[in-house]
Amino acid sequence: MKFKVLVEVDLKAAIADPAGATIERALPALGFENISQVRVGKAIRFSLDAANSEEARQIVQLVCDRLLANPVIEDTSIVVEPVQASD
Amino acid sequence: MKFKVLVEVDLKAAIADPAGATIERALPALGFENISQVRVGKAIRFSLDAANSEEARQIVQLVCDRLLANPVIEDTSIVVEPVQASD
Amino acid sequence: MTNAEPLHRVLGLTDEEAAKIESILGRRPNHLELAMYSVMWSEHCSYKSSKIHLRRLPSDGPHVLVGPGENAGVIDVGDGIAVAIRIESHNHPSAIEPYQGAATGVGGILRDIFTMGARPICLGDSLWFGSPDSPRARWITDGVISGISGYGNAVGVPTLCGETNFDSAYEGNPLVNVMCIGVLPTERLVLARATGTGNLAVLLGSTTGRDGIGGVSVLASAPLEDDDESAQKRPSVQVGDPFEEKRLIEACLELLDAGVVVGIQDLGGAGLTCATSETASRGGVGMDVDVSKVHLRQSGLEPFEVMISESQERMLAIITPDALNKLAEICNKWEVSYSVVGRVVPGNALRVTGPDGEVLAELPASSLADDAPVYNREIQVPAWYEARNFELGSRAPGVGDLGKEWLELMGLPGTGDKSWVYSQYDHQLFLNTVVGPGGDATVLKLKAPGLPKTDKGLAVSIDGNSRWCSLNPRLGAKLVVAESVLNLACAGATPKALVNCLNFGNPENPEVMWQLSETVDGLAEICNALKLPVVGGNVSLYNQSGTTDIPPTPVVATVGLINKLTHRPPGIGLVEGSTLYLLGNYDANVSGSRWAIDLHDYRGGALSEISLPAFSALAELVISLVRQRLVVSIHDISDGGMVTALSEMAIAGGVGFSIGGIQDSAELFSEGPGRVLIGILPQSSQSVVRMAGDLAVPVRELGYCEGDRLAIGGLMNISLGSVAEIWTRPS
Amino acid sequence: MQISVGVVVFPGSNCEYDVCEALELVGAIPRLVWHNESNLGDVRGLVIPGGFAHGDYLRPGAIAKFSRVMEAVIKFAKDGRPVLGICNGFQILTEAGLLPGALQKNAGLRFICRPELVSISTRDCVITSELAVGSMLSLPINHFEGNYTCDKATLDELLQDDRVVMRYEHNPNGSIDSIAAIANQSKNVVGMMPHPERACDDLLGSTHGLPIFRSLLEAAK
Ligand SMILES: Nc1ncnc2c1ncn2[C@@H]1O[C@H](COP(=O)(O)OP(=O)(O)O)[C@@H](O)[C@H]1O
Ligand SMILES: [Mg+2]
Repeated sequence: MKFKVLVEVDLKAAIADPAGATIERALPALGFENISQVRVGKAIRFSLDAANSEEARQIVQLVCDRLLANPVIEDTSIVVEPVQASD
Repeated sequence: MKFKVLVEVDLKAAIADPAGATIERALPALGFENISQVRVGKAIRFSLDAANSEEARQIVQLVCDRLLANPVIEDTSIVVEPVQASD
Repeated sequence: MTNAEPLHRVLGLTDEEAAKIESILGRRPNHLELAMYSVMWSEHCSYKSSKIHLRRLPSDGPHVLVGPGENAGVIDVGDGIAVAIRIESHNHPSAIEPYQGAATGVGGILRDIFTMGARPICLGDSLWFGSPDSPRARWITDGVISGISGYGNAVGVPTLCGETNFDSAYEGNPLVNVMCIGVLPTERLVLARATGTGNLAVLLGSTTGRDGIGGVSVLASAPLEDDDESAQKRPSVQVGDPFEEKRLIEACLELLDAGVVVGIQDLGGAGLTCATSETASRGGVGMDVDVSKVHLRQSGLEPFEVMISESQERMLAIITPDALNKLAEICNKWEVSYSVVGRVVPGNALRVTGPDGEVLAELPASSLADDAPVYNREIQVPAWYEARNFELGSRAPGVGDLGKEWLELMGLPGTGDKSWVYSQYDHQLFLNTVVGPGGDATVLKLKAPGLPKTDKGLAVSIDGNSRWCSLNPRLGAKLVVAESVLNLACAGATPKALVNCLNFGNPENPEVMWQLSETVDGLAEICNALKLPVVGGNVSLYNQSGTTDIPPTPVVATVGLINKLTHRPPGIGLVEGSTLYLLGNYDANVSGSRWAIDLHDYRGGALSEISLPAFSALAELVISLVRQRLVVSIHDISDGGMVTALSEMAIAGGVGFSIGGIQDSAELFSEGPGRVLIGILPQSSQSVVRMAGDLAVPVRELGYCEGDRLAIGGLMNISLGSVAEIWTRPS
Repeated sequence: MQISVGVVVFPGSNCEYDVCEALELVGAIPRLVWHNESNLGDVRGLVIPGGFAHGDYLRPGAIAKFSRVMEAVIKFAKDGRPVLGICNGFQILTEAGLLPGALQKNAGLRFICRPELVSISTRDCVITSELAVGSMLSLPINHFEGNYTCDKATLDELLQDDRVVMRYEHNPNGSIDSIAAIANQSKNVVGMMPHPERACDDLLGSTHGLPIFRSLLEAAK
């Protein structure tokens, strides 16, 4: 079975995010006053072949732990969706 | 009203994604054979104050166009959610 | 796009050009063939508007190994070492996607260098942005600088020199010129030629995708337009991959060292069409190219897309069939993909075939590469120039409160400290950087893995000045070269070669063609006088915002040789206890100066003429003084005049001065050519004065370097701290 | 006796020849070790040089840590042999778990290349035995991701065990406690963001990096 995967990698809440802070600083000059708590993470998308949803999730979790995120500073969230035959 | 916003910024499909391609090349050596079409984008999250959902979406679209993405090479997708009082 | 528009016009070809193609082929071209002509005959690739002018530039010299026309110029510097140099613009891509536009500019210039067999050791950049007050210009500025930083640092080539300019004239159309220098053992020199019937054409590097289709014909050879329709037509800018390029550099140099390659050429503008037709045409052979063999990023590309795609980080190597195994081994080691896409055949035809061997296009290779039309476009001298005012003294503004104007000038973004730019660039990699950015010329050791050992060193400088060139393109160009050469001299280096990038507006405007023609004549005049060969260049036209052409902006990069680089050159910093002298003539002409234009909006007057014999004598004197270690500090006077030079010297040395001997305030702001400030210790003064006398160079004692104030007779007395503070303040 | 010191090269490394040059200056025999070698041969010390291994894509060091050579490097480190990671090498050592913490983007979100003053915080590690505690060196930095980050417990442990090796005088990148270099528990593995190899030649302006390589060579003996 084919799956579409989205892994979002974000800095842990306790870690300062210079990229988010930079965007936040730039916003008022562009006329946006009401935006706060900007955080910049990564959105990693890929296709995966696996026997079933369960296996797919396990594989993705493993890829996250081993490669996609650094657990010292980052958290991940995972979305795994089967690809419809018609896709 | 308060809104939680997620903007995903991805390189357009026709554009090369060196980070995605490099990760994809590295995966087999880590024992992951069944992963393909890796693309790395940005996931930008922030809070926003706006009168209503409609206005919120408009503001976010403007922020995307003016600051977060360059339509010459990037596509954006937007999720805007009202924050429940209990949040 | 309207349906009625014929295809050739959509592709950017004129009706006459389409007719010429038909007569070359003796039939109507098909879509693929037309697409191939359209990219190769674009302004960017064919130089059709500038060719007849560029021929006037001197390009010969006993040490010139490769002149203009190849991917890079190459000179012999002795000891078995050759130096390759090249400059190129990436203006329009940087206007619409600053980071990637600049990054891919760096990628492209590097390929031009290592395709010659040279290892790139030095990058440089000449940047022209709109005013820092404009948000759009800021966005471009930040993007371009981080793009150069992001690509250059990651690919592992230091960025060692450059210039950063701000002027609202570049608001919508910034200039991003990048320069690269490479070094090679002389015997490794290779040319981009295909020879040997039966040899293979191998495409190395990145996959080919749909990005940058027609970049040279639509993006680089037409004005940028801001309406929505053209935004849709705009081809996407490419994304650069410095990691791919790094592996490509190592793989290609190893292929060359292994003697595997007969000829090699990078894929830049016009992609595979350019690389195949140019290598075949130069080698006087034909080539069969099978588009179905090209390794693709996505499926379903049309043959014309494959042939003109400008996907980055690709090279075309011509090898003998028995070398394929060795090539595979080296490519595998560096994880570089490759595919055999073509073969060298007898004749002169470039033939493109599909998966079943069907012929998709067949045309004379040389007609793509060499038969593009050459235009002698109309030239018109502007009326204001005919009426220009040589007697400016009466009209130029007077200097008011000197201290106040001094500080104002030093606070302009163009004058200010540029370390915020170059500290974002790796400028120490390879342990060659004796003098990095921040002084006059960059000075580096001539050293790289595999290069014969030598004591020699290189000096490099990049310079442009649109204020001078607007006032008088011919004289402005001469002054720009003079400044560049004087920068080298301040490092004790003899100039050896020059490359230029001619950034101009719309060539269909006769006054722009006048600027271009005058510029070329100015460059030719001074290069002939200095026996300085122009070994390469690049022309970027259609630089305009709306209908306004940018000011004429020729940019030159010069490279000089230091025969024995065993000591650090003196540098610009003042030394406590030394005496300041001025070398060169009195000149109080403020026309075209930063002070006149940026502070007083006075754009009239005429530049001071430069006497080439006197200039040569000055340069010779400066080189001798530095080589004989008679000066402890040295700085030429150019952009921003003596005010800027003196301030930079004081700040760099952390020492003030107390001087006299200045004839009037205007002399301080003048950017008149051929003046150099030197600091000398008492024991050297006699020799210096004598040597200056021998070469008939005027020399004037100004005063002492001491304390923490900048004091000029009764004219001014300000604190060094206040100047340093305003100069380093971020703009 | 001539000591050979390995310099590990990943695709995308770029300071390997510079480090070799510095090692030669102090009398070591440098040997380049390719990322997919599994045998370190007779090397007595290791340097993981700076650069952009695997383009720094995803995160610096994220992909490099899986190279075949890293198993050998980890074993070499566990055996107590001296290992120095410089810049990208430091990032790789943290990703590989040989050093704690992580290197995040600079607080100013800009690449920084310039000399910085650093003070030596300990002599008890393989790169500072020839230096005095409190001595100041001017060493070039050259990084985008040099902002050392770790949790409170890790920092306490580093301080407790005297494992902070160098601190910046003027914190350029937001590093916690101005940390520029740290050591592992056994003090044989050190990661540092500054580039000592860039400060080994008077002609280039400084020789402050030499004692670091001398100390490393001493430890390799
Ligand atoms: N964009 C840049 N990239 C690299 N170095 C730069 C850049 N801009 C300025 N510099 C450096 O700053 C110094 C001052 O620049 P500039 O005033 O143009 O020098 P000069 O007038 O002597 O040619 C030079 O050493 C130059 O190399
Ligand atoms: Mg100068």
